[in-house]
Amino acid sequence: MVEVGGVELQSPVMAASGTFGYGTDVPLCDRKALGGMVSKGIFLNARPGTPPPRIVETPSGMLNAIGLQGPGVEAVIRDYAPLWATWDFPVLVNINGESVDEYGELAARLDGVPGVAGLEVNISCPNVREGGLFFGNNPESAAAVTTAVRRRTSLPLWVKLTPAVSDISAIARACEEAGADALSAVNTFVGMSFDLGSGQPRLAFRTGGLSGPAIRPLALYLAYQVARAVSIPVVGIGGIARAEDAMEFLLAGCRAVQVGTATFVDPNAIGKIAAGISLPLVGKDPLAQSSDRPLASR
Amino acid sequence: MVEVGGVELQSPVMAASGTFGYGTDVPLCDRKALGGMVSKGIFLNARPGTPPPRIVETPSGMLNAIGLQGPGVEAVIRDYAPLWATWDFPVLVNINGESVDEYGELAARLDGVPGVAGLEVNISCPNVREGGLFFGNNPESAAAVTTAVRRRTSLPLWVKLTPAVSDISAIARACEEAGADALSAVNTFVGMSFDLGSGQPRLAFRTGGLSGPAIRPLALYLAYQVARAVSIPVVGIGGIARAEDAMEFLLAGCRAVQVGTATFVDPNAIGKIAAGISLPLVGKDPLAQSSDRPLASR
Amino acid sequence: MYDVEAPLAGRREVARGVWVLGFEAAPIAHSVRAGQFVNLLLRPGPLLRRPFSVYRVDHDVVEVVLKAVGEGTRMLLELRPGDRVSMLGPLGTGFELEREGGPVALVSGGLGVAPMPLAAREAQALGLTVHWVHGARTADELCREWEGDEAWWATDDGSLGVAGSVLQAVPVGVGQVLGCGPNRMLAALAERWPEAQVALETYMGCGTGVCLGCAVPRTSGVFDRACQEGPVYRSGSIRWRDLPTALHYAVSA
Amino acid sequence: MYDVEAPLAGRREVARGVWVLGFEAAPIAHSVRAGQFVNLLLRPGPLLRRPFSVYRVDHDVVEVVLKAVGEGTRMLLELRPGDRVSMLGPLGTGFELEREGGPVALVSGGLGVAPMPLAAREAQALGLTVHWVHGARTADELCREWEGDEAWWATDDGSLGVAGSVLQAVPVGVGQVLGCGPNRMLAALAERWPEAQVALETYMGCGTGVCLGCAVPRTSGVFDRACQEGPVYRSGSIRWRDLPTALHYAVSA
Ligand SMILES: Cc1cc2nc3c(=O)[nH]c(=O)nc-3n(C[C@H](O)[C@H](O)[C@H](O)COP(=O)(O)OP(=O)(O)OC[C@H]3O[C@@H](n4cnc5c(N)ncnc54)[C@H](O)[C@@H]3O)c2cc1C
Ligand SMILES: Cc1cc2nc3c(=O)[nH]c(=O)nc-3n(C[C@H](O)[C@H](O)[C@H](O)COP(=O)(O)OP(=O)(O)OC[C@H]3O[C@@H](n4cnc5c(N)ncnc54)[C@H](O)[C@@H]3O)c2cc1C
Ligand SMILES: Cc1cc2nc3c(=O)[nH]c(=O)nc-3n(C[C@H](O)[C@H](O)[C@H](O)COP(=O)(O)O)c2cc1C
Ligand SMILES: Cc1cc2nc3c(=O)[nH]c(=O)nc-3n(C[C@H](O)[C@H](O)[C@H](O)COP(=O)(O)O)c2cc1C
Ligand code: FES
Ligand code: FES
Repeated sequence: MVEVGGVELQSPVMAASGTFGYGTDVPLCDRKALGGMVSKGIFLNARPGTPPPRIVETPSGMLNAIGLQGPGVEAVIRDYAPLWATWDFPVLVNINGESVDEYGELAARLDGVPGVAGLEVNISCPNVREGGLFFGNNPESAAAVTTAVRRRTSLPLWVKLTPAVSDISAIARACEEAGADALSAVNTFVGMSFDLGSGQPRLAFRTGGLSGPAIRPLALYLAYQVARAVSIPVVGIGGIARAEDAMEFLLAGCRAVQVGTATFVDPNAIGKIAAGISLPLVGKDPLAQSSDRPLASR
Repeated sequence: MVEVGGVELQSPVMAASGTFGYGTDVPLCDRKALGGMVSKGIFLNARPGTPPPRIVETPSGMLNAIGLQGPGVEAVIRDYAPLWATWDFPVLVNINGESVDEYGELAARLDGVPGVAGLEVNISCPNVREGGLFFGNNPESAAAVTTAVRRRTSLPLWVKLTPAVSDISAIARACEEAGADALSAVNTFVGMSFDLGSGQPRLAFRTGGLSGPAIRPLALYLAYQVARAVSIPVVGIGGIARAEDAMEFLLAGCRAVQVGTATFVDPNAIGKIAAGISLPLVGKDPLAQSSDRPLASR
Repeated sequence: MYDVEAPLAGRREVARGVWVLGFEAAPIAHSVRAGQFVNLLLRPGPLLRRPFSVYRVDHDVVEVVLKAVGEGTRMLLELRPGDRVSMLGPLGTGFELEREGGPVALVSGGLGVAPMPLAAREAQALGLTVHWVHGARTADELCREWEGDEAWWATDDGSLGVAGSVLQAVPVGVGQVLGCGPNRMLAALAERWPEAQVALETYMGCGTGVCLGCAVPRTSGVFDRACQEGPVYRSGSIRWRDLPTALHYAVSA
Repeated sequence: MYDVEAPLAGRREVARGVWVLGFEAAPIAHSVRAGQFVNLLLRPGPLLRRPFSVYRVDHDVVEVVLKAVGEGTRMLLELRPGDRVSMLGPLGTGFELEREGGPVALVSGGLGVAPMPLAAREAQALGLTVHWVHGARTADELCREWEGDEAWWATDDGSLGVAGSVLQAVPVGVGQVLGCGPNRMLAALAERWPEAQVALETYMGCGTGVCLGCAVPRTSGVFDRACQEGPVYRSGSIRWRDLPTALHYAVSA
């Protein structure tokens, strides 16, 4: 058992949002090894999602632009939460808003719902009022969302950070101060790809989020920075496909990890990763040993 | 011939800084196809570089932490520039500083040196005065460096942008306003990797820059944003390994491209890429056709 | 759903450049239905799995039919007997045939032939008459193998059978139409037979229903999952205009 | 420097799990010198090339010796005759033997045996006496092939030859020492023979001198390129403390 920001996980390896549906469609995954799961991201209301193509494969990665397709919070409370309440592993709901108020409203609706073990606040959503930049792109809007959610719920509150920012530590600290119980690091990196035949972007939505092993070294560095910046637990995410990869995130200071794209490749990736983690390693603290040199130079 | 910010290239495919040395060590590269090259990054003074290990392979990519090893500007002027003056393709010098003044000083020394076709200003250098964040991380310091260089040279001035920032368009515009003739987009993304045996980072420097096909979709999106934000030419960089990849950057609005890591894999990668680009494509403007939807959603 | 380490058992060419590969995968062979697919993983190879309809089943062997269009298919065609792939399946929802539905036309264009042999057997098992209707650009691109009671052919250049669209080759008097092929062909089929069942192709992330990458736009306004509710749909229930007409791209190293 | 599409010509096992692979690559075979290396690219395979010392040359065939330690070496050992790799070479600066330098000791530990057969032949071509000194953990990990005038063996467990370090097996009276093996062994060798020539391993990005990834710390204070000025150095000119003692990691898909 691993405790992360008020949630008791069965193992340190969880299923990442958007890669495990609502937990009902992954028959081959060893559910005993599953630390817990985060639901597909939901909004207040149902959303149809973006038109196809939604997926582009890239070297050791994939771009996706799903558009947060989903049934809306009431349907989730009605159709899935009762199931979750009967499962052994905890389910967090990944919440998304177009405004700060919408995040707060979602938190209020989910508060106290049996089966909902916690909230993971996805701040990689375009802030419609601020010209479409993500809420997670600066400390102020990240903190505003966190505060709005914190005010309306007593559920464990995790904030999932946006990767492509100039200084993730500042954003992490802002979320911690605004009341987050844990931080998930990180979401997908925005990327794109052009079709040479049409001269147009391959994704109907033009851009998409890059996930998979390609981003692992980048996600690891971000998770490492976040773990150094805050004292709440950090959940590492990005390109984890093997136990060794998960252990790198634990060495970087993470308390647990989430696995996304690897589940598409191997429906029992999480089971294998959880089984392969050798626990003695988890205790090591590399940060204590290494000196504080400046962090980049090429 | 392709003109980019005052530099006449032999083809739209150049060699990227740090991946072609000073142009003297790449016997198998077809130099007729080479649009031009950018030298390894130099500082005012000689630098020994970082200790090994300096390289870590990652899925479809590699991390490097070379530490800008090099002989310093005077040795470059003495030992390489006279050679460059005899070559058919233009050579830009990649300049780096620990302070704004150092950038300016380097520009002054290289101004008017025969064989130096232009400067590429690398702003992915830690700004020692501002706590080690890159100069390229915010519009103000990026503009300050560009201005300092512009004041001290009449050479073509390209600025090479840092990728991991919240809003690359703002930084690109700041460099354009400060007098850049072209923008190179982008440099490597900072990443890291842990060795499970020792529990320590694999690179002696702890972090390194991620390059190679893994970053292509991310670099392409950044180059695309930059091309939309400015009216000076943009040179696309990041994970280009085949002619098709280069064409994606041209479709994204770039005037030319640079090839880095692919040269490590195939010393004549640039020759093959330049030969494979089919020019009719270059004219297409995808931006003119596509509507302006918000740029990300997952 | 099974995940089987499946060795290549054999292969044969059935049209120019088009090969049938047979993999030993008993649990899948014994449970797959016509129109369902398997998702193949190559190591070393590209990151994601590659989906293929099940073509035929022979005892413990699952057959798929393909030609080289990119990295993954090229690597599959380079496998040697005994080489293993990871085969996940059976996936998706297949065709539904009605005993009382009348004679069946299996209408396929090019590689759209893939789900048809299994469909022919299921139809015949129900006692239905099966018209095999298959088209391609030229005679040598037609799949040489067919099943059912009667075969009808079409080629773009008229080198065999009807000259023109495969739709023109469909005989009169059929009660149930099953289609598979390029989206453009299926859209045309939908105009004529809105009740036809068609097997679609979309880009897929997982093939198991969790990524929502395989969105199929339905006339009801929703996006369905081709890998779960599909890949077989009533042709009239699809918003054809919102489906990409050509699926193609390639990943480099 | 040549870039050759080199087909696998043959292979043999020379110690437990250690294989010699021969690739046809005439221009490299005819120009390589002892201590130089080739850089191999697999497609499909990991992004970067993999460096290997040239073990022997047989007419047009270039031989390398290796065991599986990660993805790249595993894939190399799975190649079948006729399969091609891209071989770039010869690379780096090899050993320099002096006609007047006296008898030669070729001192190798484990896979450090790699550059020694070529070195033995070059030494013998100069008329020099060659002592082959080779050590490994156990007898079955010793490379069974050797060249030169006399062979000396060492094993950690004493199962063959001297029990202990290979350095203890070096006979007296040698004039020139060439070494290759783990960095720890080479550092010890440097203490005893600062004039010895040693072939180093470092992680490499390009193998051709342009990336500066293969830094070797010299006592002069600079970092040299193992792929250009090296991989062979005078042992006394290396700052051994600044070299990583163990090189190992693995890339996943
Ligand atoms: C349900 C289903 C059944 C299929 N059945 C067959 C079949 O029986 N025979 C057959 O030859 N092909 C079939 N396809 C298409 C087949 O999956 C693609 O041709 C194959 O994935 C191409 O892989 P590649 O690596 O060679 O091409 P690449 O172009 O290198 O692939 C790059 C990416 O695009 C995807 N992709 C490329 N083309 C297609 C396509 N047409 N449809 C879906 N994804 C694509 C790949 O899966 C991969 O993610 C089917 C697809 C689906 C969804
Ligand atoms: C000049 C030179 C000559 C060499 N000669 C031989 C030889 O003759 N026989 C032999 O078996 N090995 C030799 N090596 C080591 C060999 O290159 C590595 O064992 C091999 O690259 C490992 O690849 P992998 O994919 O199996 O391992 P992985 O661990 O998966 O490789 C990951 C990365 O680490 C690098 N790497 C891993 N181990 C080493 C290592 N020990 N040295 C350098 N890079 C490493 C790889 O090149 C790759 O970039 C030599 C290395 C150098 C630099
Ligand atoms: C298809 C897909 C859908 C996703 N949907 C969501 C989502 O709804 N909310 C969210 O916070 N993250 C979402 N993510 C991001 C993942 O949870 C995870 O952060 C990311 O994929 C990186 O991990 P990976 O490399 O292991 O996949 C999605 C990722 C993918 C690939
Ligand atoms: C080993 C190495 C050294 C580099 N050195 C420099 C440098 O000195 N200055 C610079 O601006 N960029 C440097 N770069 C970045 C490249 O010029 C390029 O921006 C980056 O590698 C992305 O392109 P690629 O994916 O084609 O390699 C270096 C990259 C590598 C791999
Ligand atoms: S392919 Fe992932 S849901 Fe259908
Ligand atoms: S490996 Fe690139 S310089 Fe030596």
